[in-house]
Amino acid sequence: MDKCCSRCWHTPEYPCKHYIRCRTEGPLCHDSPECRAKRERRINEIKYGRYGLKIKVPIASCTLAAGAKEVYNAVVKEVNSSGLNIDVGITGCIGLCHIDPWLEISGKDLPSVIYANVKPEEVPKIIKEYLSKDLSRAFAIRSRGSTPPSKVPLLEELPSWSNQVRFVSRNCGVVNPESIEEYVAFGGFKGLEKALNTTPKAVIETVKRSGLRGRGGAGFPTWIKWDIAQSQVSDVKYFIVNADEGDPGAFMNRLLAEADPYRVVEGMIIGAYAIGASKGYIFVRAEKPLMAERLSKAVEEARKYGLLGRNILGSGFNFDIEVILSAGAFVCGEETALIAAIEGRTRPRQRPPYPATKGLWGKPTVINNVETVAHVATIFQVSVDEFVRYGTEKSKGTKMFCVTGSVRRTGAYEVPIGITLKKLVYDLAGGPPEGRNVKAVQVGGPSGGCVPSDMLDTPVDYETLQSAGAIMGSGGVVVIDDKSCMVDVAKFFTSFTLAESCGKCFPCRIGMKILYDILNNITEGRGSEEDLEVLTELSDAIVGSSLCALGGTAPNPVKSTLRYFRDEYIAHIRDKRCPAGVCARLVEYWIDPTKCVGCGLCARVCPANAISGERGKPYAIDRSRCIKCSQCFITCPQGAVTKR
Amino acid sequence: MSVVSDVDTVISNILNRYNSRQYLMRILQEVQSVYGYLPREALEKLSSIMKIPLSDIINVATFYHQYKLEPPGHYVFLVCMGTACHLKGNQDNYNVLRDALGIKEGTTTSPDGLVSVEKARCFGCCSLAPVIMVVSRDGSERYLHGYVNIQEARKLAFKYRGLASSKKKSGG
Amino acid sequence: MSLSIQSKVDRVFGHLEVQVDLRDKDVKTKFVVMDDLRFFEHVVIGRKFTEVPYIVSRICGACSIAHFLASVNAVEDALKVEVSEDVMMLKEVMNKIQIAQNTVVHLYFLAILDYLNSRNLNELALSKPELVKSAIILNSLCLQATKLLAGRIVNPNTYVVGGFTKNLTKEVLEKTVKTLDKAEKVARELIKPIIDLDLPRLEDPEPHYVVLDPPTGYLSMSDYIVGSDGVRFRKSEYLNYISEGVSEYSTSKYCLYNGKTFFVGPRARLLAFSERLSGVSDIVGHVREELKNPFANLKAKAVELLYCIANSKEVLSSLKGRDLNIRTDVKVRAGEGVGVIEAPRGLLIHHYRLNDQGIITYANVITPTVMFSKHVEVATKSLSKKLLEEGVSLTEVEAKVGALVRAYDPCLVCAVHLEVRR
Amino acid sequence: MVKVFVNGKEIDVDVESTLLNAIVKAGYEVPTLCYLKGIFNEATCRVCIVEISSGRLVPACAYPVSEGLKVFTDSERVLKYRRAIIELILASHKIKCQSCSMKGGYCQLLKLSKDYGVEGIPVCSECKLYGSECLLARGIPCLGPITIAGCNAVCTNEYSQCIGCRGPVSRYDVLKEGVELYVKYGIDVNEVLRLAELFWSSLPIIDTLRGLLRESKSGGKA
Repeated sequence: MDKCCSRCWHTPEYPCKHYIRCRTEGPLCHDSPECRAKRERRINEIKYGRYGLKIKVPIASCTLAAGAKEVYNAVVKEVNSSGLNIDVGITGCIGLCHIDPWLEISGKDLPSVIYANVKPEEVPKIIKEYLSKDLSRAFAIRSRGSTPPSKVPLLEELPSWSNQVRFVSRNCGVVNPESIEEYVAFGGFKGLEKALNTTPKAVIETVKRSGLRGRGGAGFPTWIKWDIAQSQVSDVKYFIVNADEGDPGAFMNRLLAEADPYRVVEGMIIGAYAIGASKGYIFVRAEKPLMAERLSKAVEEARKYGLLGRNILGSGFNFDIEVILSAGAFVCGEETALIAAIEGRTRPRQRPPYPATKGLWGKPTVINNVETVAHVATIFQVSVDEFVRYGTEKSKGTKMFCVTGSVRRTGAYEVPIGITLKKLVYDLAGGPPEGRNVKAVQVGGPSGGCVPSDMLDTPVDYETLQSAGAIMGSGGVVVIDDKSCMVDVAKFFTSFTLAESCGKCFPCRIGMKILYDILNNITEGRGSEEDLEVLTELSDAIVGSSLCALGGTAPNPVKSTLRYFRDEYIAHIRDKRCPAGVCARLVEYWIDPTKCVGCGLCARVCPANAISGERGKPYAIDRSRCIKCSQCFITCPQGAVTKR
Repeated sequence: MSVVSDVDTVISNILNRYNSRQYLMRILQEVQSVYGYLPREALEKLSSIMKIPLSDIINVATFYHQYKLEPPGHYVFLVCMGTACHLKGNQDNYNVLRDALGIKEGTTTSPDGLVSVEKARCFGCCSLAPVIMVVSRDGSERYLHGYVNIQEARKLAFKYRGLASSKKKSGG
Repeated sequence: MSLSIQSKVDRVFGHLEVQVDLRDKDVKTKFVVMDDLRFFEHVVIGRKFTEVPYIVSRICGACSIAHFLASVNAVEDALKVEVSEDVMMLKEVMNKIQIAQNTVVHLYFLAILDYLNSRNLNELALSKPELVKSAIILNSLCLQATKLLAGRIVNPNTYVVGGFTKNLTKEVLEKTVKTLDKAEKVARELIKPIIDLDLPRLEDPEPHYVVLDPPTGYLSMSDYIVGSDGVRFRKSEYLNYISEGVSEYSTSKYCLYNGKTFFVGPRARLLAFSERLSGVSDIVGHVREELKNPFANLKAKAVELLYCIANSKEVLSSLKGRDLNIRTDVKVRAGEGVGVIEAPRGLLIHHYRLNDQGIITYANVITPTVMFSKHVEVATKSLSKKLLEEGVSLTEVEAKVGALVRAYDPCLVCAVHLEVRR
Repeated sequence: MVKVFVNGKEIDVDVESTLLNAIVKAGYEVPTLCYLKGIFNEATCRVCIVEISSGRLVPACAYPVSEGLKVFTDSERVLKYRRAIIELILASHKIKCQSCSMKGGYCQLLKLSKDYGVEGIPVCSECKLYGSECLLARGIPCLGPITIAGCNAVCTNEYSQCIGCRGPVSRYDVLKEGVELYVKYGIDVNEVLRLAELFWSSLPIIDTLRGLLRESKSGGKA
């Protein structure tokens, strides 16, 4: 973000109050057309590239896994070789994971077009065709004011997009996550400037008006946390952002932090200003290197431009951020455990005292999750009214949901709170694949619950989900189809929390183990009707008496499945049968003669000599002798052994 | 390389950068990035220098999933055990990998010490479920494989074992 | 000078006071048991025959096996159960091992202190550590052997009416033999100090005794009882010869054999069958002439200690070769039965009557201590007389009297459980 | 000073103090295991949970008092969950624990387990540990199913019936199961009762057992 001319006197040491606005709305301290022109040119360059042509390839964990790196290299190679005047930039994940890897070509006077599932080899063709205005391969066009009508659908008209409200994720897949300049060009840090020009109280007041609730899970009103922390008298306070996303099936925080890290930083600074914190920590999984990398880079950049450090933007407010690599433990989602981790210890502690009064090193501490602070930043950038337009009476605004599992269009979608699950699963995510039916929707990860398919009309907000036996959690929505066994699902989640239980308090440590053992027995056909009663009672006991939120919510999957899918449990127990054919001990294995090549591996590994046949001809399993160890299933190189 | 010989230098290098209880997690991460795991000697060294009881260090080292106390293989399969991956059958993949690499019950590394297979937490790539990530011991290489089925899992197992053995020959 | 001794005798099983009254010329002595009554004979009435052994074995922690076996014998007698030869032998072995263990406790932890002038075991342990140590070792070895055969060191649980429940395999027996082998080595050394003891001289005023009379062997089971006067009678007739009485000053009863006071126990057994003691005859030679002396009970015990261990070792080694027939099935029927056994302290009699459901309707138990209680009085009397004539101090007399009583090794808790029938 | 209500009893306590202090001051009792005054109040054992106004269950040893807080030390929920917790803690112990004589037999946990009637591990479980065959199957009346474990099944391992010398289990459901077992194996319940009276005739629980056995008898007939 270079200076327009020598008259710009901003330095991190002596910052200019209007530094940010100055970048977008031309120089403010002095009036000079050439400076203004210079600024506008720069912004246009950022938006449409230096030559009015720009190709953006998303670089994020998910797209990389889908091969975006190769695509990127291919694009660069093509541009260099063909000597075309095109800017090649990177961007973040747009949230439509089913089109990964994608790329977007946009021009000042050409439509900006998205190509889906791009293979490196077809990159040259794509570029050629685009330049020759042939959009046959295109996936969608971003409408920009007046777009010439064509048979390629508008992105905004796709069901997976039209039902979204891109509020906090507005920049995802748009800006270059590594350049602070682009972020500013797209309206970044405006919110910070606004906030710094008011009092902390006013900031909290604004957040209160927005009615923003924690997006981390419990949905605790953010402003209350801030208010308590703000009212504490202490020499030093801390502001922590929890980017340690351990919740299986939810990745919106990773997505946000990778695609728009500066928004997180901005939100943090605002929050810190509100509570008067002088030090901030971003706690991010070491297992998610890219996320950590982007966040650290964002912090460095911000520091370089005086947005972090002493006397930020001349407001006299000092704040700095440190990125901490978490070694990974699900329990760190629990505030006190996270604090313990930062202090280099382990395990949560009893609350109260709450972190807002006695947190990191006994000082007042606010812990928010990535999406929450991003929301804060956006609220201040745009406006409270825009935010409160969406959502329900109790919970305002939008929320990102990661819809995964058995759906056509997995992805992270930002929708207004209060939208029904049906809309989320069918309209946005496109429902289950051909021939499958939704059996249940698991909301809220390991501490959430399963909502049966006939209750998909429940609106997604904190209260109703709770009454339905699930929780919003961080917003992971896993669609379970009829090919999955609910008992197995419950067992899976129990095993997860069992493994993640910190082992500090008895109910969680031993209770979960016993829960798991019982479930395991049931899935192996050794269950009894009484077990169901034990499950219920034990779950209640664990919920009622555990030390931290992990134990307090861990039995939810069991409880909800018991509540809605008791019949499946009964099937496992009474007639020793797994309706979905998942539980290894309760299914029948058989060899598909069409697939079997008669290699005889299965017969060799079978410990019960239940498999017979002669080389070259299809083998067969003798049911009476099969002990269901699933060895053959694992061994068969052809996948001819199938469960039934 | 012999662990004991240069453990002092390694530790002192790390401690020059951060030397306080609050950075214990980071310090351990650094140690692990050097050795690929946390050698006992290193931990003892740490505790004596930083004046932290060894038990505390072990506590942290065993509490968080990232830390390993045994040397892993040259390549480590991280089999995602997230919900989506589980539902799409990563458990089977996990079994296949172990089976193909002949990993014994209760251990995570193949007998030849080339490759290890571990369950991992969600990578946040649920869209590609089931996902298997492969990282080299020093963490320099990371490969992410999506939409894995048991046949592919088998192939992957052999592929990376081959790579690992070639690495080993070249004294990696 | 004070004219009476009221000596609380310590180092015995229970609470005993011996009163020696010297007011007029002839000395009166009283054997006063002060434990409370324990109506065991009432407790068992109405119980099933299978449970009686469990109950009565809890009469005494020291000799529970003796009581157990006696009652088992009684019940088997009542039900006309013919247990096999093996079982008989194993029972005898159990009994012998228990006698050995009791003897160790009595000799080395209680009685011997009187002669090595130490007031309690700690002092002895300081003066003669190796003695105490090996005594403890021997004790524990015997207990191990007991545990192997009887299942527990007290209140055996491997035997029910009709035979053993535990499958006494070759391994078990071999183990036991090994243990006993160790024990024998220790015992041989250990009994020397007892044998060489220089006991106070005392002529037994009433040298009558009653012992079990096995056709062969020593300490074996038998249906016949014999007295020192040569009268031999079936156990079932014991009431015709042995009469029970109650003294107003004591909570225990006393017994008379044909109206004479008598004694039972090791000394009696040795007097009767010393020639049957195979293997230890050399030692017997030492003690035989002394046996007239009530104090010599100690030496008799010492002899038995060694014999029991050695003998049971032999028996077991002879048994361990073949496969044992250890169960006889039991048919419930009405009947009456008497079980007699040579317990550590002497003759022990259990007597039950069963109805056709196998419920106990009558029970009578006579323990050794009861039998020799009068004899203790007589002996102490003559002892104190003798001592007074020699003109020793009262404290001395008291000490000697105590030693004498201890030589009998009375078990008062056994003695008082008896219900008083007038 | 703040005002708190312990089971409705009003009491003033220091601001810094915990619920436990308040409860003790009010003259009530709450069992504690892991709490060690001034040294350890991490609230890990959860035995000291009490119910507060909001209906939440909180550990008394670590929860700070606040003005007007209402505490219930033995509401139905509290007792139920406390019992469950004690069961859980015992579940993680060896069966031996039931006969443990550490701390001179003054084991807080065992005392609690007695008070809250969770002494539920019968000798049977030990038989299973030793893999000795079940005497009931032989038709021998054995008190194993309803006798407290901890004796290493010394009798049953020698194939002689358990005569319950360690006393009966205090848990109703376990007793019930035991009786069902007898019925299943066709053991004469009179025999069992007779055997039980051998050692337990003075214990109140014998009446419960009598009732159960009588039921089973009538049920057996029907």
